[in-house]
Amino acid sequence: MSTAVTEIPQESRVHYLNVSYGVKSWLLTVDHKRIALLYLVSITFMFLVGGVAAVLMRIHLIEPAGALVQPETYNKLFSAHGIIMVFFFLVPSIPATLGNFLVPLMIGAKDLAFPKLNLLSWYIYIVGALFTLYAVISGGVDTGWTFYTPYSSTYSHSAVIPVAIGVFITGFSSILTGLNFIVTIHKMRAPGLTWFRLPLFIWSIYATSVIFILGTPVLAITIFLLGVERLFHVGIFDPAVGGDPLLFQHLFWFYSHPAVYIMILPGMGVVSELIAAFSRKRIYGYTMVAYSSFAIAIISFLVWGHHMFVTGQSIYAGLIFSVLSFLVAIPSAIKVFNWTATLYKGSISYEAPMLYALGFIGLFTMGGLTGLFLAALATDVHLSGTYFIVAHFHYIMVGGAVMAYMGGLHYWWPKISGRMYPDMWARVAAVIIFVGFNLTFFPQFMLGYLGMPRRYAVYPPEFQVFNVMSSAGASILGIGYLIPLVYFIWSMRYGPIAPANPWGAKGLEWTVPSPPPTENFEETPVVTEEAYDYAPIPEGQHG
Amino acid sequence: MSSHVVPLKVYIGVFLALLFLTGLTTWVAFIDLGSFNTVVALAIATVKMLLVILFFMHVRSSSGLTRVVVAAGFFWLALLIAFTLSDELTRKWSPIPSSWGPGTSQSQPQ
Amino acid sequence: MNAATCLWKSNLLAAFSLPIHPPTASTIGQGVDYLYFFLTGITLFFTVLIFSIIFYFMIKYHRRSDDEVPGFIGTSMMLEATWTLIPMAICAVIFIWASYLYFENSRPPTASMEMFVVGKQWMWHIQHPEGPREINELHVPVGVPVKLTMTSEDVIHDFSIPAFRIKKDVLPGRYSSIWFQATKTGIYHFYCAQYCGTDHARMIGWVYVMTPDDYAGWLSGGVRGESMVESGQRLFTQLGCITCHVADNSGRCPTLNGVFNHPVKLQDGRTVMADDAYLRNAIVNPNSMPLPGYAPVMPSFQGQMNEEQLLQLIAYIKSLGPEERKSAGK
Amino acid sequence: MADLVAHGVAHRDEHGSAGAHSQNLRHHFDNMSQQFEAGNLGMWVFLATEVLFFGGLFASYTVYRALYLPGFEIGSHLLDVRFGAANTAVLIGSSLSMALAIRAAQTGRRNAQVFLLVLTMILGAAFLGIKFSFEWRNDYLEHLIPGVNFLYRPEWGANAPHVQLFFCFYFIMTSLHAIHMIIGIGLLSVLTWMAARGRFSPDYYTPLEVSGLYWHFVDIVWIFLFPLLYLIGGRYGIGGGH
Repeated sequence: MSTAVTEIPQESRVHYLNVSYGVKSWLLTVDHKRIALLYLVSITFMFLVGGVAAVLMRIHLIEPAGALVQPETYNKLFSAHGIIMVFFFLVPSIPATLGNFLVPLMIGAKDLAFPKLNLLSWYIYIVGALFTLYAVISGGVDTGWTFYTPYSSTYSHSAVIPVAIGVFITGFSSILTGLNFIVTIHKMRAPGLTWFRLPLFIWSIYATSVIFILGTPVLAITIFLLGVERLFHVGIFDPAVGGDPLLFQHLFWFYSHPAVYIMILPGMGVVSELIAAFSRKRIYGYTMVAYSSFAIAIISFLVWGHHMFVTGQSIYAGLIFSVLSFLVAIPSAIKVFNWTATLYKGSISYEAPMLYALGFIGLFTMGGLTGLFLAALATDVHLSGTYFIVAHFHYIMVGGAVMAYMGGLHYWWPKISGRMYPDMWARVAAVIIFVGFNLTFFPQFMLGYLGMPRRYAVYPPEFQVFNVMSSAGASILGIGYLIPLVYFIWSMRYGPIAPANPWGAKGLEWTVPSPPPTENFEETPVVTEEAYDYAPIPEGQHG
Repeated sequence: MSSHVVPLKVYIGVFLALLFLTGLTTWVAFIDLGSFNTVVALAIATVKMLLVILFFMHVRSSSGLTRVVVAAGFFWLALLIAFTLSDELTRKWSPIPSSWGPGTSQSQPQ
Repeated sequence: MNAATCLWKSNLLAAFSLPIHPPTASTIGQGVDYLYFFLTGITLFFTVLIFSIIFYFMIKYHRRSDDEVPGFIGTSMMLEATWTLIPMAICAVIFIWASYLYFENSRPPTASMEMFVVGKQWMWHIQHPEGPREINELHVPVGVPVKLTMTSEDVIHDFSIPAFRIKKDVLPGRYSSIWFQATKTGIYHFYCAQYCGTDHARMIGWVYVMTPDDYAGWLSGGVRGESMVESGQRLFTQLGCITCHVADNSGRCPTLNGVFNHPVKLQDGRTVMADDAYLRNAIVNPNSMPLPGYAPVMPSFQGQMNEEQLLQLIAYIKSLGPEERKSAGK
Repeated sequence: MADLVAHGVAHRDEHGSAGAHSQNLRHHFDNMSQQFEAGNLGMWVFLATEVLFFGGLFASYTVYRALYLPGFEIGSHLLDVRFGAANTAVLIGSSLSMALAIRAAQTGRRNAQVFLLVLTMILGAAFLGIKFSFEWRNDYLEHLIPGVNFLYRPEWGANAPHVQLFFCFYFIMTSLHAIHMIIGIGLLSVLTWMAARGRFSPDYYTPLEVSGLYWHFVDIVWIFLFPLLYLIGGRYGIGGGH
């Protein structure tokens, strides 16, 4: 792993970016690195679309009576925001971009096991995204991203079917990506790279893939049943003929709760890499952190009922789901403590990725702890369906997953693009995002506790102060996100040339030149060291 | 290549067993066993599934990893069904009214 | 009423320009608040702990030179066990506490006043047992347990009263219920907390908690319609139920006197409680649960009446004591 | 749908451009056994996904069956058990011929491969023929297709909506299964062509093996659908067949 890289000037060297040019060379590529970039561009676009919806919502909510749009439009805005951000940004974000780029590089493989399947996943994603965008443009959908029946199946007058088709199709993109990762991680590791020498990012991607494989098909069939019910009104979820609307919620959350972990687990993996690299230490409790990813992936499937405590679900089922929800908090807590302990006696530097990583730990801690309010039956009754929920899951998904995504993007950007980004701007942006995020979402905890329900286009005036604070924060957050977009694009042309290993980090991906050649490794590396081997590890210790 | 060639008579034997079990499950359905009809039908289906998986799909001679993948699929399916039923089948038990039956005290939290 | 609302609203805005705590006005609310404060304490403690440690380490172990490489630190299993077991213990405490409260709160006291709530896009219909009906308003006496029996005419709604810390989804085709006992007179918001379509955000109203005297005054003051039971009795005659369900059990169908809240033996041997859900099903879907000794002659009344009438009919059946029918309905 | 297309590609990936190479090894694999294991594992993982895909339906079915057993029994007894049993036998036969086709590749007998693959397809088509032209046609004539022409019968009484619910699941499950069969037959026709050109040998038959896994899986789904749809609550007391 510590082999010195011979530095050849980038321009004169053939790498995956300059090996061929033209639209066709990108649209027909089977190189996992190029496919990662295809994803990067597509999900950034979807992020912007979802972000615009969010900004419009926050502007609208400045006034209690609504400042911008009709309730009908507001409902379509939050539905579009949720559907696009969840299914078309957060779920594919880290796995499909960073995961696609890094899994083969980190395990010393030339590509994923099924390169064409990988490209197909992207096309499937694009088809799903186009269906959804079409639906949003052609009138919108107003069911929320949760599609609860019987509203979605019978009462909504919006474009439920096109969106359902879009989500259904995109699901298979996730499944195939997960399948590819699982097979690759099992079968394509370099000689000597045992499971407990793998970077923690790989562990988390593997755990995520398990959820992709086992959760997503249930979402697909649920959406399918919803479509059948809406088209034919045969009564699958219609109480008038014995169907149970809560069954839809069970099936929906069987996927959609683990989906939260699809978003956060890869983020945890990224943060493990960042903390190790910027404190130059092996992650404290490596084994525990690795196992906890698995524990999360498995237990996350057993807690979905906590979304249904006030729906009239059996209180006995509620009890089971509550205790399991507390259980899933434990592995997350273990991770947080281990990351924090890694800093102890480290050599900490504050490059932008590290700022994101530390921000992640703090915000994820808050997001996780506020989750306890919702796992607890009695407090959930008061808080569910309110802005408290909105704040909680944004702390996890934005404060957690997006922070990690941004951190990872900065960390590996030199490897991806071969260029450095302006460090000062990156730090400024990281701080702006952190501040803007807290100002946006912390007031929403207060709103929720005061009782303001979510998905309200208008609201009683006593909630205005917090809403204005939240909207102000959102504008800061919005600007924070635009800054990296600008300097990343700038850096692709004007950024300083990146060395193979700008951070002095460990890991196979840093042993190849930046950007890597198409084949990744000229010859298959042989791994003889543990992961994060910054200081020699005494014999017999794994930690 | 990894898997060895399975003797012809094994395949034929499995095939005949599957046919026999299909006949058996149909025949049993015409006998009144009460709620055991379902149990028997599902037990026979499970045996048939195992025969197909082990012999036709070569899991008998394949790696532990394959077995884990197979088991994971069915285990998660079991989770989905069991946890959904844990709600659907217990939902009707509303809490016993405190007036009902002797010895229940008035529970009125303060 | 509207003036009072406005006055109250402006008062609230003046008193709490930045409210951080919702009013607590029910017996349940107090208990939930204690748990909430405990959880907030835990959250603050750990957030501050993690943030302080991170800041401390960031400063203390700041990288001093570029080639600095810190030494290896082995994992202490004791430490791992500590920060696994302590959160587990805390979670166990919260779980037991929260579940205990939840179970207590899901059990309405027997002596509850029963009121009926029907949600539909996008308003709340409320009917008092004595007759008065309200839209998006709910008048209740202070200090008296009140049970709300709720159903929906269309999609899933959710009846939420933050000041009482209660909330429950209101589903089409079945009954759900919540109960509360208000502790403070005043005016509090209730909301629809389950997204239900275009005007979801306008499906809100006010709970008026009044002294028992004021409540009695309010009851007698308004234009009084029939009581729930009276309406139900009228329906019982109009729909012809009375011709078969004869009080002395001499009709083609079983008497309904005293049937409520008692076990019923079905033809297939099961015994079920004759609760609201059972009665509703028996009216809407009579043949789904045949009774021994009776021919399945009862027609389904699905679509023959709306949810409110169904509630009235059930209220009437519930009022039928084991004694003579004529004493009921009063 | 997409999963099935994807399957085709998943499967093709192992041999994709092999025609152009003198060997069947794709460049990013180290050796044939790694490639075979990857393809095999990929298919198994895909089948685990499929289990959960059908699983959502099985779970919903189980819930409603538990809640509305009488209605489901009525519905089940309207199906003709003879067709169900015959189709089970046909499908088991096709699984056998599929397994034997792979065995023929392992033992290097090309003509046997082609014959057995064609036989597998014929049996698959026979299954679909029985399904569509006898069963579904009868159901249509008897007004049993929800959303198309379903009619409540007076003798069902209050169970009528639940009978409809049963037929919802009957049609969704069997049509999803039928779609998988059709994709499978499409896959087999490609394999037959490849087999006829002598593309498979005792050293290389990965596409056959993984497609076989898929085919057997579809068989297993039916093995469960048969008792779950046709044999609810036993068939006693209603006379044979219909």
